[in-house]
Amino acid sequence: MAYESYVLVCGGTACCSGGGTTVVEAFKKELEAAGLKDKVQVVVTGCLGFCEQGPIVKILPQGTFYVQVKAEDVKEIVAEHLVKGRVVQRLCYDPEQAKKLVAEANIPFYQKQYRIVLRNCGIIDPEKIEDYIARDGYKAIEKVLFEMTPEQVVEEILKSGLRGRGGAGFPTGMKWKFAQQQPKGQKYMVCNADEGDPGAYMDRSTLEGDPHSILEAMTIAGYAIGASKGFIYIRAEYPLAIERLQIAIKQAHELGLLGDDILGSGFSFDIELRFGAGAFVCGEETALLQSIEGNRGMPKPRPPFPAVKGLWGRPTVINNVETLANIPVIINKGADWFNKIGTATTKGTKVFALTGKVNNSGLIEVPMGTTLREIIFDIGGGIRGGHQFKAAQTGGPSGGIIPPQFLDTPIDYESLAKIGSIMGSGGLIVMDETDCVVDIAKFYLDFTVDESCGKCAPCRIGGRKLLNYLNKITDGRGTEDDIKQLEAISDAMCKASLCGLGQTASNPVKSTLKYFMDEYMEHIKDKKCRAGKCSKLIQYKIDPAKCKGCTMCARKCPAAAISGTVKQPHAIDQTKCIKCGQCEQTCKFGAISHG
Amino acid sequence: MAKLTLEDLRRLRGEKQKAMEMRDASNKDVQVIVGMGTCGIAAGAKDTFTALVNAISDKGLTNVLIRQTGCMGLCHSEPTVEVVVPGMPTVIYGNVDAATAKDVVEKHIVGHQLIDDKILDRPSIDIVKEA
Amino acid sequence: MSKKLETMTPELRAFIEEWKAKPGNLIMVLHRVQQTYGYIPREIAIETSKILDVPLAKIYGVITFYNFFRLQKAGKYNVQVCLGTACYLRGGDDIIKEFERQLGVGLNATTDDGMFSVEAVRCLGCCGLAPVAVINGEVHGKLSSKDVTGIIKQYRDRG
Amino acid sequence: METEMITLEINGKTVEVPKGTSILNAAKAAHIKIPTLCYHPDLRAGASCGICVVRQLVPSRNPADNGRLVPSPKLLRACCTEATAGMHIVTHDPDIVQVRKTVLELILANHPSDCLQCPRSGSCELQSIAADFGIREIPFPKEVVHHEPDKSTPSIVLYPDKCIKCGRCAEVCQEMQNVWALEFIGRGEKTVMQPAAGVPLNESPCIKCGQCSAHCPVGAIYENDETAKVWAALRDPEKTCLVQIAPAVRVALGEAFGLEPGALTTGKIYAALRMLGFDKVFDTNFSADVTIMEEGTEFIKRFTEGGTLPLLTSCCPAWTDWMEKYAPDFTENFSSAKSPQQMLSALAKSYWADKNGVDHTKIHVTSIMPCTAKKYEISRDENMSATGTQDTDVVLTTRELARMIKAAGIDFNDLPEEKADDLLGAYTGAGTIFGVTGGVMEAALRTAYCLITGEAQPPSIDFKEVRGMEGVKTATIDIKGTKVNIAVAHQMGNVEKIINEIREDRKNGVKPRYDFIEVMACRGGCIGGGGQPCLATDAVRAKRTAGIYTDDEKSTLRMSHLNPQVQALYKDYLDGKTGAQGGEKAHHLLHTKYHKRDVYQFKA
Repeated sequence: MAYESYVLVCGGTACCSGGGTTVVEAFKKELEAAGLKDKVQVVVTGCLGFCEQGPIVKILPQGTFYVQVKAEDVKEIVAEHLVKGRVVQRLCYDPEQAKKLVAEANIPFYQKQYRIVLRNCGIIDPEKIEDYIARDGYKAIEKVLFEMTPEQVVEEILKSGLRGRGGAGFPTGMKWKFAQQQPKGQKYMVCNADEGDPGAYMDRSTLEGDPHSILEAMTIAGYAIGASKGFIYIRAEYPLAIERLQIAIKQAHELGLLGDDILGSGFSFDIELRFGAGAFVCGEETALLQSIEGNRGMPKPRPPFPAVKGLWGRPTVINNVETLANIPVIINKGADWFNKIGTATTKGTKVFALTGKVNNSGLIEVPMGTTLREIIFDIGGGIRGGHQFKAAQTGGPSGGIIPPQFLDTPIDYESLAKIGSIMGSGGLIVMDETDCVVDIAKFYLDFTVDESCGKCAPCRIGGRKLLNYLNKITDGRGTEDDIKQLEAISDAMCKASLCGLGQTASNPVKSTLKYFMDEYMEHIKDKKCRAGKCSKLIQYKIDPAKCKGCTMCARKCPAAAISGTVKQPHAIDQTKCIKCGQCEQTCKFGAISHG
Repeated sequence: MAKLTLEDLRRLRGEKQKAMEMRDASNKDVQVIVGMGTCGIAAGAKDTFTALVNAISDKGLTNVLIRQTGCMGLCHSEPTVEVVVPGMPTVIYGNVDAATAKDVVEKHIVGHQLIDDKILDRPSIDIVKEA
Repeated sequence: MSKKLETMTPELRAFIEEWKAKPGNLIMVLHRVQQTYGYIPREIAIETSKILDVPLAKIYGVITFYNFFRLQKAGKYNVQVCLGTACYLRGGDDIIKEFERQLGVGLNATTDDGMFSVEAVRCLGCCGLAPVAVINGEVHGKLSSKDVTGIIKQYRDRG
Repeated sequence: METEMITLEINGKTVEVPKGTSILNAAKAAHIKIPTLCYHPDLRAGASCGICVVRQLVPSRNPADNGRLVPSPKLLRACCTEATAGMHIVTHDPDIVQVRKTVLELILANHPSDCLQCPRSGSCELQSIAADFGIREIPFPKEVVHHEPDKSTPSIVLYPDKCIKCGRCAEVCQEMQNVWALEFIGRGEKTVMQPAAGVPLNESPCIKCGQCSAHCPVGAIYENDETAKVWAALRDPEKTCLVQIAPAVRVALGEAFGLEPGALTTGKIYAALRMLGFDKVFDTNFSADVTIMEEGTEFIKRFTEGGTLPLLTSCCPAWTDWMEKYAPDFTENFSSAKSPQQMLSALAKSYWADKNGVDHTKIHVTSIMPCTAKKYEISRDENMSATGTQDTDVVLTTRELARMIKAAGIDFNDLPEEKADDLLGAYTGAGTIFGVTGGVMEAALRTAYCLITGEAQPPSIDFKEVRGMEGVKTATIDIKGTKVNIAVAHQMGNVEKIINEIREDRKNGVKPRYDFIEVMACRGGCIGGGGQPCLATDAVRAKRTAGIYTDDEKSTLRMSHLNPQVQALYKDYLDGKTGAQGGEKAHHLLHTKYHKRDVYQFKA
């Protein structure tokens, strides 16, 4: 026995609170009444990722998508759709907007995501080259090798408007062009897979899910710039990605898609893996090259740029995984196709690792120009546990913290820069009101201090000083003068550091100072952390009106900081309190709170 | 395998495409696809995989193909399993632990019923298939 | 306590010989050394320096630059606690502190019985499971400080 | 080939410089001084301190600006950025000055700032730049990480607390000297400059050349100060205190007293040493002449009778140490003649002691050297105690002597010129040129020519082919039809090339392409020694070199074998024979042996 249709009702937190449960009940009742109980199965699903429009109902196998469904709409859906097979237009997501979106970027109206980079992830078996080939894999290589000159390839990438996804967004085609214009001879193509941002794993997933796309892209790049050798510099912490890349390289070799005389075209290209060894700074181009050469990953001054003088002094193009994953698609579908996706200045899509205090953490890919609100609330399903959105952080340790007033900023390189953050590699961390911005700035500084190569004084010493000031502030010893010093050091680090890591290390401090100065001042003046995160600033207080004088808290307190007589309101001696929170947990009357 | 010429590659692609479409359209085979990226494995995808294999052999099913794939991005609900059964909509289940894996075989593949609370949506359309 | 000196395994020697001619081989070779011994013993570093004709100072400069390489043997069970942003936000540093407290060792140190070592690592990429700890490749996700006792016991029992 | 010139604008002024010039040097050409801290002209620009940042003006990207020049948001490091044609650079504006000042304050906040006790006080580059910027207080809390100083070698001290991580020492040690004793160990703020594997310096490949200490901008690496030992000896009424000064000291010591580099102060130094309380003042140049007698006859013997060739000079203890560690296959090639320092000390405690009836155990010999490795040499093996006790008691570097003279209140610049004492004090021009690269070779050639041909003097006493700053100089010298192939190398990093050439000849079973090789470990020879006044550059080295050649030219005798005191020594004491000629006494006092040493000498 099989059902003819299935009604999927979103069971995500947002949808449930919006009445999802009553909708389910209503369906069951109406289907019973219509005699369809055995023909239609009603299923509650996990979040379908469009919580703004919840409760959401999806009818399979047609895939019809109804939004903002209320219990009273159910009767109509059953009668019209399930009995007569007619779509209930008024419950479909805004048809006008849907049409527009479809026309612009071919996005099915109910889905915010659009997957170019991740096109094969979760679809093909990454260990089977045939799966990749079946999905237009190595088709771009065919086209490039047999129908295009290297100049035409570079031209196509330039025309597509693709920009480097690793950080600053330098046009990929320009990079290729510089390297192409260098005199002939040994050149190198390097894939930067040393994804090191804490909280970012886009590249790892891409390599694990679709390794051949990177091999194909590197070969195309090699052809375009005149390189016969490629290196993938990958984090040693990514064993699965390494394994799958090794399999992929072997398979491509066996089929002659890598190596000498690829497909009989006369073009030869080979790829070797080189492992990182746990140094974030090696994400910086010049440091990465040092590391491939077997040295300490200390950045070098630029110019000369790697495209002119890179690996072993030869012209070298370095692109990151996400950038490269776009290449075969651009070649197959054309620059014009790609160019239509995204914003005026930033084309294509962006993959984000959406994490933090969001319901649906995960890997997402959206067209450039999507707003933070859409990402966090529609795709991410909103904030966990009914908390309030406080800020989002992009760009990892080099990025900034974005306050709620910029939720509707469309994401592209320029607009993020304008609000004091950067696109970065794609970590997108969501914070709620229980997160303290000073603490977050501290977290990132701690990271950069640990990861600074130590070569250059502004970064090595400046970072440590920033961190110390932040520690001082979160410990309740901060002064207003500290803010001045934070600003002075940030400015000097940004201007006098040699590499990107040092130049951007102060961004988390700068952006939090800019948007959350009031919280800094609270820490400094009122010795208060509103998020309750900075443990040294927490004050436990007993509300005398609620305290029954049961003495439980006083007995539990390990520091003997609570005193009071039986049946009389107790009090906490703040000088003795060690902020362990035992009293608050113990109190049965809710008389103890912290802030 | 021998090295391919351009013609070989095109032929191979054609054959494989057909094979893949057959799997999708003609509904001859049941397919179970397990997300085996790092996050999936970290969340227990290997146990899920084993449980699926066991349940399928327990039921004596011979028409089921189990294969792996990479991360589809639904990290909050790993491990994820996609199930393709003829005559039923293709769905993705999330949070598929060993017990759910058994359900997938017994209820979905054998019983042709979707499993409550576990269904997720593929996050976007497929640009490769799109014209 | 006198330390047992390691000798270079034939496999490792073959690997180094194979990589000898490739430019930029040092880091790949050190990875293999660490894979073989669990750390980079001094005597092996010296031997490597001779085979590759690379100054020992350069080898140590590289080893001490990269977090991944260790100069001391890790515990039988190496507890790696993720301190990526997602894990941090969800209490990763509390997990580290709890491991340190219960095992009585600091970061990057090994317990006296050689059973455990604790390490803070950068994002492991399982942010959906935050906070996460990995012990000899086994992932423990969605941890809270309360889980630590049980986890330690689980490995202690394995011996 | 003509160098291509480019023009650019610095602070609005047009400057024309050769292509490839850094912004820093282009600014210098325009009489603008961009402050630097980590930069040293000897070395590849390290770009580590961030003080030399400058701003580039670039055409605005905003169409409304109509291509107007606007400041680029990122600053460039002037030390390592090549000036390019049409560039517009601003080297100083209030913002740049503030950034530099903040960076400097950050560096100072991690520095002990104990200038009063610092060996580099007065020659410290950090001190001087802090003064230039008028830093009166440091706004940031002071945090100095303490490390135990490494005093394991007799030559130099590593004191990481003061290190600013400019990396000059490692660059010198690795690139200039090819020694690889020092490296950046650790990462980030935990970085320290030290040897590998946690060993102290004396177990590392360190050859004690001291170039790290001469290049360190601060007091993080300095000579092991042994002036206290000398003061103690001078205070001891039982001791007869003898002193010798090396050739290169006389052209550099004056720098510590405000004189130009190269100023020849031999007579003043003799006077100062007597004022300090030394009983007799000798000159290492004397024993340099002896060295030529010993090494020269050794060479002639090997060359004419078929001994191991090439002969390698052995005057430089850093080179000796390097050879024993990195090229032990050359121990047989080494001249067994001791260095001039060791010859003089051995002769002082034997020859001079005998002639003056002084008990040699009551003699204290101090030698004043441009070199830190000399401090190591005096106890490097038992041959350094040929007289039964250690022949040289203490070695002071030029820098230490300067401090003693200052401490003694001696008005150095006003001193009258005095003469050295008898028996071990006279020298020829050939002895003095031991202080520069090529000098030992030239001195040897002058004497060898005469000894081989029996003529009074070579056609030209100046062998210009061995002079100059080229890293390796080679020549074929025609001694009346006999062709001698020679090579001269200075700065350790240049030596391996010659060594490998000889190894290749050996492998091919052919006659080695050189017969005689001179090596000095430091750039320019001893005048650029690791114990000389700090902050030497090629410009300073050139002046010191000129000073040495002046000393040679104004000498009446310019060939070692003509030195009357040398002749007296052989006649009266050494039975008229050099070591090579079978003189037993000469062999015992003036020769030594070499051994293979491990590159790392792990104790554990």
